[in-house]
Amino acid sequence: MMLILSIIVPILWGLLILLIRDFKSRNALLAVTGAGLAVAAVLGVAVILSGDAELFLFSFGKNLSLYFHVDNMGRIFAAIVILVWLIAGFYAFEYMKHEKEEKRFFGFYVMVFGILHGLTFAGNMVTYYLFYELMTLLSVPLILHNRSKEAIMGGLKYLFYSLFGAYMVLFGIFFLNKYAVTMDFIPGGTLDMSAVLGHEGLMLAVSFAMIIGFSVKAGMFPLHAWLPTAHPVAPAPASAVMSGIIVKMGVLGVIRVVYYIIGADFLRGTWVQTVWLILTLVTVFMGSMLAYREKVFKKRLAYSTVSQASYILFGLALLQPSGLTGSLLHVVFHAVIKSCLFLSAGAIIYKTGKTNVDDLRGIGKEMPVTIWCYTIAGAALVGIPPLSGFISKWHLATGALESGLGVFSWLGPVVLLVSALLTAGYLLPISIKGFLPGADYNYSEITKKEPKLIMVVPLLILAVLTVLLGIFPGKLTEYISALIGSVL
Amino acid sequence: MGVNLVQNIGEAVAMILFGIGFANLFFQKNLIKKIIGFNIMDTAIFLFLAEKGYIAGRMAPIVVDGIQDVEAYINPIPSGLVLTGIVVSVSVSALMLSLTIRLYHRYHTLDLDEISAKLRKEEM
Amino acid sequence: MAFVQNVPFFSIMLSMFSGIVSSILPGKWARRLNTFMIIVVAALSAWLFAFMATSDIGSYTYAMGHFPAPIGNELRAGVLEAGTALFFCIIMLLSLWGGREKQILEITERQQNLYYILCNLLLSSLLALIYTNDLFTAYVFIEINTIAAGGLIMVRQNGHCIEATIRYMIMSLLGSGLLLMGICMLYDLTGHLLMSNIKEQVDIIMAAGTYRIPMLITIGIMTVGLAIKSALFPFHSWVPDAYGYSTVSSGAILSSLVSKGYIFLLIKIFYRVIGFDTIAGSHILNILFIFGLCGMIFGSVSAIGENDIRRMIAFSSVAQIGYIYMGLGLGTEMGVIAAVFHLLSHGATKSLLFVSAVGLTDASGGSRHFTDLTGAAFRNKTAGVGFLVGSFSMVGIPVFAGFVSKLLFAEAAVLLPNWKMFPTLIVLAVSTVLNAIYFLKTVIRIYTPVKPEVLAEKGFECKHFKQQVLFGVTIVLFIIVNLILGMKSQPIIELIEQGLHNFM
Amino acid sequence: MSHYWILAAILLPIVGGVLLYILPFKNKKYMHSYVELIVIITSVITGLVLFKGERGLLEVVHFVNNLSISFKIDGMTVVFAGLIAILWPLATLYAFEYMEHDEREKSFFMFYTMTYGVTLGIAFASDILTMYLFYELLTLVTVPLVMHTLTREAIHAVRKYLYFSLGGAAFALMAMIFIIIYGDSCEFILGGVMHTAAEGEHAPLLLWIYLLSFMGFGVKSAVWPTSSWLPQAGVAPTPVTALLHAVAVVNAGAFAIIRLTYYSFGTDFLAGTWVQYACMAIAIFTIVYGCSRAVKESHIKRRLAWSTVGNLSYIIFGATLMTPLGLAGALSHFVIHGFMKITSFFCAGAFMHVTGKSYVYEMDGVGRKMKCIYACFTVSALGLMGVPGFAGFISKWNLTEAAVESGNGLAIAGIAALLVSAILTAIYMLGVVHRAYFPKNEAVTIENAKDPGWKMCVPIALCAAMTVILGLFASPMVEFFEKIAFGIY
Repeated sequence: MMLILSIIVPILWGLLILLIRDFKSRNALLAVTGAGLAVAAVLGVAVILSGDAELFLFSFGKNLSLYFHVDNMGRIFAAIVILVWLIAGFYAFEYMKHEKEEKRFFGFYVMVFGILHGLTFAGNMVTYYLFYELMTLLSVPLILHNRSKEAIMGGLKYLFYSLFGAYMVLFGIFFLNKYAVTMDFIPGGTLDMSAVLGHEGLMLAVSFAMIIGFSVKAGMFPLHAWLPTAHPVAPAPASAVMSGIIVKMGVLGVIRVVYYIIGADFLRGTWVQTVWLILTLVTVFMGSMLAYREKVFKKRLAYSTVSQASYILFGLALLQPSGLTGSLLHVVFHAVIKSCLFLSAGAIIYKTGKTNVDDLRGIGKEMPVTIWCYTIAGAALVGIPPLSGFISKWHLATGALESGLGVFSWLGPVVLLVSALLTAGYLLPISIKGFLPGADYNYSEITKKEPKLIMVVPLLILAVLTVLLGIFPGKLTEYISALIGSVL
Repeated sequence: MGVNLVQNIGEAVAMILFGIGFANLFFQKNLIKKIIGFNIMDTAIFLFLAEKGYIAGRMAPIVVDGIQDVEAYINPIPSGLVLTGIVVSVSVSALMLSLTIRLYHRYHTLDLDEISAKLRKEEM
Repeated sequence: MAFVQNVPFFSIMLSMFSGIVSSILPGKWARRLNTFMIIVVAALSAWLFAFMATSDIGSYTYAMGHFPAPIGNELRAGVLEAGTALFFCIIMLLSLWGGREKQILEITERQQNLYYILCNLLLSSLLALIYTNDLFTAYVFIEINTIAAGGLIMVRQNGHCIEATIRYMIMSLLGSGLLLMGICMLYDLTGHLLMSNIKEQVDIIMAAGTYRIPMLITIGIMTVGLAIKSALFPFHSWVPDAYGYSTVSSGAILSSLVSKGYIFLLIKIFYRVIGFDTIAGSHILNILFIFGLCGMIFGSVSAIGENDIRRMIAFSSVAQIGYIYMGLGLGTEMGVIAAVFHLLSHGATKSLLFVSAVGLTDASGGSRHFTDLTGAAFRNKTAGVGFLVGSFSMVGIPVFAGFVSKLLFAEAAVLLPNWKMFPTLIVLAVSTVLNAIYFLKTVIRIYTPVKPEVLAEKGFECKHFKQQVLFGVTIVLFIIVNLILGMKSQPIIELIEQGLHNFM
Repeated sequence: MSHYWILAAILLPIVGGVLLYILPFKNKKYMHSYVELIVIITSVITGLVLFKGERGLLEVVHFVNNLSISFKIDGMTVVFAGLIAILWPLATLYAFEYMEHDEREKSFFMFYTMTYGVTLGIAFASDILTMYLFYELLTLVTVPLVMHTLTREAIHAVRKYLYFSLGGAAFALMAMIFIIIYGDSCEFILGGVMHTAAEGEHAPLLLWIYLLSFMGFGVKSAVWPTSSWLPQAGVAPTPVTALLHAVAVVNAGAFAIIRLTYYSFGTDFLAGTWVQYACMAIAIFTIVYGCSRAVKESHIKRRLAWSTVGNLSYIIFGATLMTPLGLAGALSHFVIHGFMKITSFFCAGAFMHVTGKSYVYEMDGVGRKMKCIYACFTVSALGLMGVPGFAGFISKWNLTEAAVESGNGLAIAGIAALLVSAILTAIYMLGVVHRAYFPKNEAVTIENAKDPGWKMCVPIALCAAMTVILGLFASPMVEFFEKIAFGIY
């Protein structure tokens, strides 16, 4: 019951916001939105805490049913969804002030919250696919919010890339319908081996299609191009949740397909794994490289997301416990870190209107808190111990080394390392120049531009989380390891 | 071959004439020449028929001197056919000629293609 | 011998004598006599037809005068002959009725009776072609037919018509010359002129295996001669002018009856003189087949390019004649049945088209060009409906006659054991498309409404049913004939089959 | 109920249409109520006949040999007749408002009503000749509708439509002949009617003939390479495009192909032969081709028409799988596409009717003004894309399930094509939705845009509702289709 409410209530709430013709004042809108977000979050948390609930909602055709099942994997994702969504939401209260048509933004924002609940709690492939599509469709308005030409192009690009990915997935689902015993998510996979017998090649191709399909959302090469287009044009809170959450839903999709439907055993050692590994490593390197060369701040962060998301995928592709642990940790950490980064970028744009990296000299003097948060998050992403990013990368690297995949067991860590250096190279100079603009900087012009508390607090929360998770990763890691035990 | 040709010289000539007539009727542009061609063609057929009906050394099938023996006369049917044919041929020739005259009065030419061209011009 | 068996003789004589009598009557009375005569002949034929269809004698020969074969002249009648005679009478009557108004306008008072003389002669010669059992008689009546038909074209005395007549005459004479030559050679080979006797001799000759080449040449000459006369492609150059410019009744009669008479004779020659197996074994049929196919395509293509509705219909006739020859050329009985049925259905349809086309052109200020015909079907609704039905029949919409013949052709083709099947089917389909293109283009055109002010400017008038009762009735009757052929085809086909069997 | 009522259902609209032309009506209102009455009565009769009628053969006219005009009711009939019986009254209602300013409204409704009867004739036809007859009639009776506007463009379009359709039918006729000759009867019997002997001896020939007829009937359902008439015919008034060129006429083509494949030639005979692959390849190509052309097209109705081209080939693709499941999938798309596409066409028509504009790039921001219309349009767009929860997903699901199940190699390419087309559909449909709801800042929104009257909104809303309902509660329908396909019904 709680489960269905956690999905339906935000959707209806969002719809309500959209349908109400006029709010008396902006505060009324914010109040309604805030209440919606809060209710949704409470419901979500309640579901997370209330044990392994199952819910068969209804069937709209043979083998086509809406079925929800709360499991540990879903819980992790649900937790970060709730966290990031709330924080970014409250941040948006202030940020969206300078945008028009806020009502629409918040309406969709609340709706997508509900959809995300549905995604994380989905119990079978069809349900997952349904909510995945809805997420794509409903998140588009968030991106093209300001309706500039670029924004619309960015939104459409996002839409069509995502749909393309979704249809690749659908292609797979069509076949799973025949070759899987059930499409419910069961750790270890549900392939009907007797049916697959003789069709292994087909099944591998299908798996590959599904992996690629979901990876589109996670920005894996060669279908990563939507990220750098869509992110810069979207409002900052939207960029934050895109990178923090929506990209992760692609990852969740891959996890569900690989570990819960097809089964890691089926893929291990096949060409699918090889190609997948190659693609992820290429993406990791290429993403960082492009980020390094990018001058537009948010675009740089977007490329960074491309690269980091593929860290996660790389871990998944290893099909090996340590790698998977690393991936899941990185899911959490990256969600927090990247949201933090984007929100700080948003704060900068909000206050100064500067979008180019080169213009940000001395920004640290103007907005010290923001840039500190940025710096901490950045350092975490680079993987500087004891910040959180280090933990996940460590696991990933160990996973690669332990995997026994020949060339990948050493190439993987090397690429990760190089990419980490590049990450440092593209993230930290902003902090350095921001705080130490150099001798020729005109200090007299500095004005305090720190944004309002409602924007700064989310940044601070996220930054603190980054640190805390890095210092006390024990509980989380344990939780994840326990979960992985059942999957692999 | 040669013997056959000599024996059937009449038929051969008829065929050649038929060809000449046919070609004239078909290819000549001048209407009068066409009609002449037609007549040659028909005549050739009559020649052929007459040749077929003729039996050497016998008389035309007109009862003369009371001789009623079939052996005495040539085959009468082709002759009858020729007569009928001539009637038809004459009437058709007459019709054609009258048409030709009319056309000539109107267009002052006997060339059929020219007449067509003039007609087309009239229509414009 | 039952009295009814005299009908063939009576009907030929009746029409011939009424022609002669007409020469002394004024135009009006000649017309009445003509109508009366046709109705009587039709009634007689119907009587004979009913008799033949119900009795089991199949067919009989009728000796003219008292001379027995092989010297005497013979007629022969069976169910197919009687039926065809009846059909020809009906179509002729309807064509004359439908075109009467126009014909009165187009032909001078003085020549009115001439027109009906020619009509009567034409009918008598057609009947003779249908019934005769004697090849030379056939030739004579072919010539009469030619002259009468030429007269029908020429009677509207403008340049086009005279030119068309002379072209028609030239082609006809070429054809009849060849036919006569063929008859003579056949006589030379067999020594007979009566069909049944020739058949016996031909069988003997064929069995003996002698005179192969002369036989082939003879068959060839005769076939080509009749093909030329019935305007088979590529001998159709006279068709558009002759059908297109003569007065409408003439055009309708020429295209739906005269050419059909020759084809009927040709079928008779095939069956009764040479023997169908012999024919089917020679390559003559293949030639007919190929020219038939070419005609189907070429006629339609020319019709598409045509800008004059009458000439378009005329070109369509070329295509339809192609169908018939294609059917004959298939060389199977099914093919011939289809050809005979098409002979009927095309006869009924084409005359309807000619007649209603005139109604349309009259409602468009006499202009025959497509641009002026826009919306004509609203100005003369009866003619519009007539044209619509005719077009549908031509295109092959079920329920109408054309569909059945198309169906029969295709069935015949499918059952073929040889290479001809695919060309037939494909050309049939392609020609259907082409038919659809030019007929329905016209239908759309005539059913496209025009603004009243444009009409007023051009001075086109509307014609209501009341102003043209005879015309209207004719169109309705034509449509009924068409529907009967289309919907009650089963008995008709059975009768054709029976008739063809009697030929042997 | 006696099965003579079938005749009543077919003839009532035809006669009613003719009467409409003859009867003098005092004002438009009377005429409208008359038309709607006729259509509704016909629908009611049809419904009663379908579900209560006797399952006998009704022979009306007997032609040559075993050819006759006769009717019967079987599963396919129920699907087709049922579909149009639901849609026709709605479309007519819509047409009242759409055609309100038209001078020649009367002749429009005359033919519009007549078409109903003719389409029912196709649905009820029990043998190939009857179907062919009504098939031809359908072509002819819709001609005045397509050329209703009488513009040069319309006349050009109508000619093309005519020539294509009749030409196609001519080829299909050839196949008919073969069925007459090599079949035990001309009736439609699930599993085919071919002689076993004929199948053996003449198999190569019959396969060619099947291809010929497939292409022939395919013309109406706009199979490549004869698909270009459909977008051109979009010049017709929207009620025509919506009902006829998205549902009735084009579905008649698909219907004929299904009849031919499953009920005349028989799938046992065709399955696994080269001709199956050829036809399937054509269908697959058309799916992608139609959708790509739709993406390129900026005239809204033409865009939807190209989309129809693609979607119809979904049906054809299902049919060419030549398995019962394939047939069931084809039928579900047959029905579902009808509802979805009519909705989108109706919406496009409403936009054109209200604003007088017709290009996608003129739609900036109208979604905010014509709320009802564009909400429905969005629903249909999502349906066409195949978003789960909307009807389009169900049919896609069934089709692909059948394709996977068939184990046919080419069918996998078909699935891929389906998905490619889905993404293309997303591009051309969501492109419209986007523009309507999220115009670019600088774009100018048409001022006078507003929701049209109830006569338009109600049919649109109902059809859109059907899209959702069928998407959520499709199971009974799909089970029914499977029954039909397995010959149980």
